[in-house]
Amino acid sequence: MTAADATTQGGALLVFAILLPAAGILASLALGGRAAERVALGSAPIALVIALAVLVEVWRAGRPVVYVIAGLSPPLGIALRADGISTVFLLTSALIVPAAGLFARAGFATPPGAEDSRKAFAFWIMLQAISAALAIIFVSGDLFNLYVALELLTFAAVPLACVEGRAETFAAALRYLLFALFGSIFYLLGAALLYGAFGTLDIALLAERMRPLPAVTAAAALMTAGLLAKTALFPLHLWLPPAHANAPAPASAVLSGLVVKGSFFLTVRLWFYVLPALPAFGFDALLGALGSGAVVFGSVLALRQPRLKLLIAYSTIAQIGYLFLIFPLGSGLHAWTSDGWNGGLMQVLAHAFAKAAMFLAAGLLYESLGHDRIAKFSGAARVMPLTFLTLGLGGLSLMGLPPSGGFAAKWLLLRASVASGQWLWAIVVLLGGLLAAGYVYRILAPALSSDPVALKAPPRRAGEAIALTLALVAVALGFAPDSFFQLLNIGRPPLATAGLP
Amino acid sequence: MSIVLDLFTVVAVGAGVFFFLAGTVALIRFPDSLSRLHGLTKADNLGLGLVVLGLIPRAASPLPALKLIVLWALVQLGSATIAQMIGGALRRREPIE
Amino acid sequence: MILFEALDLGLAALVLGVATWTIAARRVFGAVVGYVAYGLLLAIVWVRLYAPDVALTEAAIGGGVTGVLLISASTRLGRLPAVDAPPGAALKFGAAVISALVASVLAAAVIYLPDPAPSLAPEADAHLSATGLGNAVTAVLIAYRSFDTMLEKVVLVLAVAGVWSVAPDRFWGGAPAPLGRAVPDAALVFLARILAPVGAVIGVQMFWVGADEPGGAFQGGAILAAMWMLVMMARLTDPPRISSRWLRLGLIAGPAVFLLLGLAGPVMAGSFFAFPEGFAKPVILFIEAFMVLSIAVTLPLLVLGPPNGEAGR
Amino acid sequence: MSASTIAGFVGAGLVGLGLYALIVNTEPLKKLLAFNVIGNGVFLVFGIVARRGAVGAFPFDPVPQAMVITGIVVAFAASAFAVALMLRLAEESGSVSFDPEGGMGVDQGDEDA
Repeated sequence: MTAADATTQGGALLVFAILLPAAGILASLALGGRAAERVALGSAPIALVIALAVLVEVWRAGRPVVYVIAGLSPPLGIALRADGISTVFLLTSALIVPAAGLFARAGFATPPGAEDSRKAFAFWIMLQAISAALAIIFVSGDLFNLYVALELLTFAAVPLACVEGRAETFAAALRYLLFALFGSIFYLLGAALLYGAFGTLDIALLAERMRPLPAVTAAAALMTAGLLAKTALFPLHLWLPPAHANAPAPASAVLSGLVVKGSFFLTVRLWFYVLPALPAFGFDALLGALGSGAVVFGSVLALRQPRLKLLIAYSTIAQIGYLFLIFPLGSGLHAWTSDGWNGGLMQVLAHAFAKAAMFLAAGLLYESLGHDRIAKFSGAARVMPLTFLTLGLGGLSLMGLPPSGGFAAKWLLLRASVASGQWLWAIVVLLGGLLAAGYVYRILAPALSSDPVALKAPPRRAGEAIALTLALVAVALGFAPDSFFQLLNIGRPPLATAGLP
Repeated sequence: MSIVLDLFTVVAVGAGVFFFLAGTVALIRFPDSLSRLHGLTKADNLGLGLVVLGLIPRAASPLPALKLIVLWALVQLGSATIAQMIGGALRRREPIE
Repeated sequence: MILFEALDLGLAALVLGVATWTIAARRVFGAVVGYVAYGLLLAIVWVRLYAPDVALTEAAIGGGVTGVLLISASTRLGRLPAVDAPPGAALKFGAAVISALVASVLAAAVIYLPDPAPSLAPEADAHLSATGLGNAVTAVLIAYRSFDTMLEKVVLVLAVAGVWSVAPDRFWGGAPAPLGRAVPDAALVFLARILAPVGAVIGVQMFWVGADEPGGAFQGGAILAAMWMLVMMARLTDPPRISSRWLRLGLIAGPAVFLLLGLAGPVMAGSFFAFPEGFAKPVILFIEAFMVLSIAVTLPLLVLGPPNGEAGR
Repeated sequence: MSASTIAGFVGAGLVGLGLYALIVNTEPLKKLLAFNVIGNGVFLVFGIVARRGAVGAFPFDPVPQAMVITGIVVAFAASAFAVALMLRLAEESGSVSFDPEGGMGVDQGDEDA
């Protein structure tokens, strides 16, 4: 692992991936809302190019790209490392953030004549901050540096949840903030114990030095609890529905599609990269069980929501549940392990695109109908066919029907659970798909009727195109070639064994 | 010489601590806010002065000694102001901000 | 030694006692006042842990500035009715069990940390000469883990943007509400006139000596921030409008200079965020000077809150 | 018992106390105080780790201490943002509740949460 301590070719790209949005935040703050929009949208293509370049570099080298900051190797210094999952997630963020940004231009433009307005200032700065925080989360190799990134993510996500400035959004944001702060402080507590045990917070060094100690078990439990609260895994999900459902559509798309994945990504880093040598005492099964609970609970509540945005938010809780099946199904040294690993990660990607698309579609519906009450959607599909096509395609992925990324993910998870004889998870995957079919049907069925509809405003064509594109990406993920899965496995620790006895 | 200085420090700091203790007793035992304030500020100011006086001979060079004196002056300034403000607030019978 | 042990035990009991009192206090205002006292006690614990830099930070930010923030919040929130139902006995019992469990697991984990403990102290010291600094904590903050510190400064200015973002739309660009009452106490005005210049000197001095002794950009900046808040409380000056270009430049100066010099690292020293050999200390002090400025601007802005239209009334 | 062992108990105790208060209190400002108490406990654990890292002539390991300084500043920023949210919520609704569905008088739909 000491070879991982040297800067590799293309390592500087990782620094740029972080500093570009960070510099954007500072410039936007100095210049105000109108400039912030230009900076955010103008830097997005550059971020995309950087993400693609990192991906190419990792693919070509076949191993992680590393940058040692200030030339000072860990443990004293900080190293950035991008492996297969880093690159794929970086690219996902570089696609979804600008999509949400382009969609938001209509609602978050600075009024003519003004240089600055509150909503523009807040939205465009926070959007860039989410890019910055996620970039650090995906490529940093140091647990304390990742703590700073988690806080950056919190301070960006919570203001986005209440950018509309209504009382109920403040209440939702306050609850979100307290859960998020609880999450970060417990994560930090675990990091303190790990430093006390091993004298470093570098992920690669920790993995090398890892041995079972009381402090390590405590740290694992505390950090996991904190990260679960931030990921809104059942039963720590209470904050998510009001925060995601009351935010403006492009903010919801980013919050639901990307932000909760940031803390999930760290949970994966923790268990598969830092702690693989730790006997897990059934931790993986516990996480799988909580995930299963989330699938059932979230889906059932989604079935009962009267409002579309709330339904989508509860569906997020359910779909997050699937992610945690990666812990029982993606760990160990079995023939089925890589199916579980690939399935769990594919679920992250498919859900990110599908959910972002659906929240944007819900926003379009709200703009055109003036409400998002499902019961009053009758006939809307005839006047807004593209929007409902988006909801349908996104729903396809949530249900796990072919062809879609969701299908690929759930198929792989199913295969892993059958091959490993862990039937319970298979039942959960199937049941979740069935329930998802139920709530997607609830959205689409009334809309397909031929009742007359009065639109307040015709749907924005550009907005529809953006949402539909995201949904199509979610579908296209179902056709991911083998090389895509090879990429996901570059740099994956040889002993990715959260449950090894 | 050093024994005399040591003795001076012990006596002065000991007396200072005693006055701090007295001030705290005043804070707890006196019946109303104004007399509590009175007891606390009087005793603590004297206590701090004695502690600083006792510590000055321990300073290795003039600069730390000077810092001790500046510290004492700053605390005097702060506590005098705050006592004044608390007293004013009590007279107006307002909650203290 | 026994004396020190007794003192440590007494201090520990006092800290836990005041913390319990703070948490159990019925009135929010009382709880907040308890919290400020508790912050000062914690600073003493930090001194006992041989962490003077942390003690200064805890006293200035953890106790002082947080105290101003919470006290002014409690006077503005205190009169509102609480609407959420108090927790039932079952919830309280469950919470007590979970908290006790977490505390005991944590205590056990700390006690059974490996002996001898791992340490980066020798390594930090070995690299100290390259930075030209004498204070290893400052070296960690500004040199070894400069990337963390730069990002943390971005977090701070983002928090300011977050605070501003909750402002009512109609007040955007205006000034936050003044600190303190409309007609300040004459004694406070006197204090502000005398103390502010002295405090400003102390703040700058604390940053300057921070290169070699306890102190540094955070602590010095916090003292300057406190002086600005004192002057505002005495109404010698009012909070600035948030649209002010100068204010915004002051806000981002620290992280921006840090980021730019970090980017210049490959040219200066062959790697991002590296400092040129033999010339490290002036570069570090240059960055720190802007950080002091930004911290002195950021902390009061966080306390002041969003613009709310009260200014100038 | 050494100072760092005693501080270990204090740190663990503060985390426990704060966690209890965070769950049980309904007043937002008290929840925020509780969060700060947990934070102090966490920072103390870092402080103990730093003190245990004393080697030879070095009385402490500077790395965890630097992390605490970063942590204190971030915790303050979090508190400030939380206070701003509470004050605005109080202005908009006349009360401060964590329950986004209750007590607001705003039609939210009849969702379960």
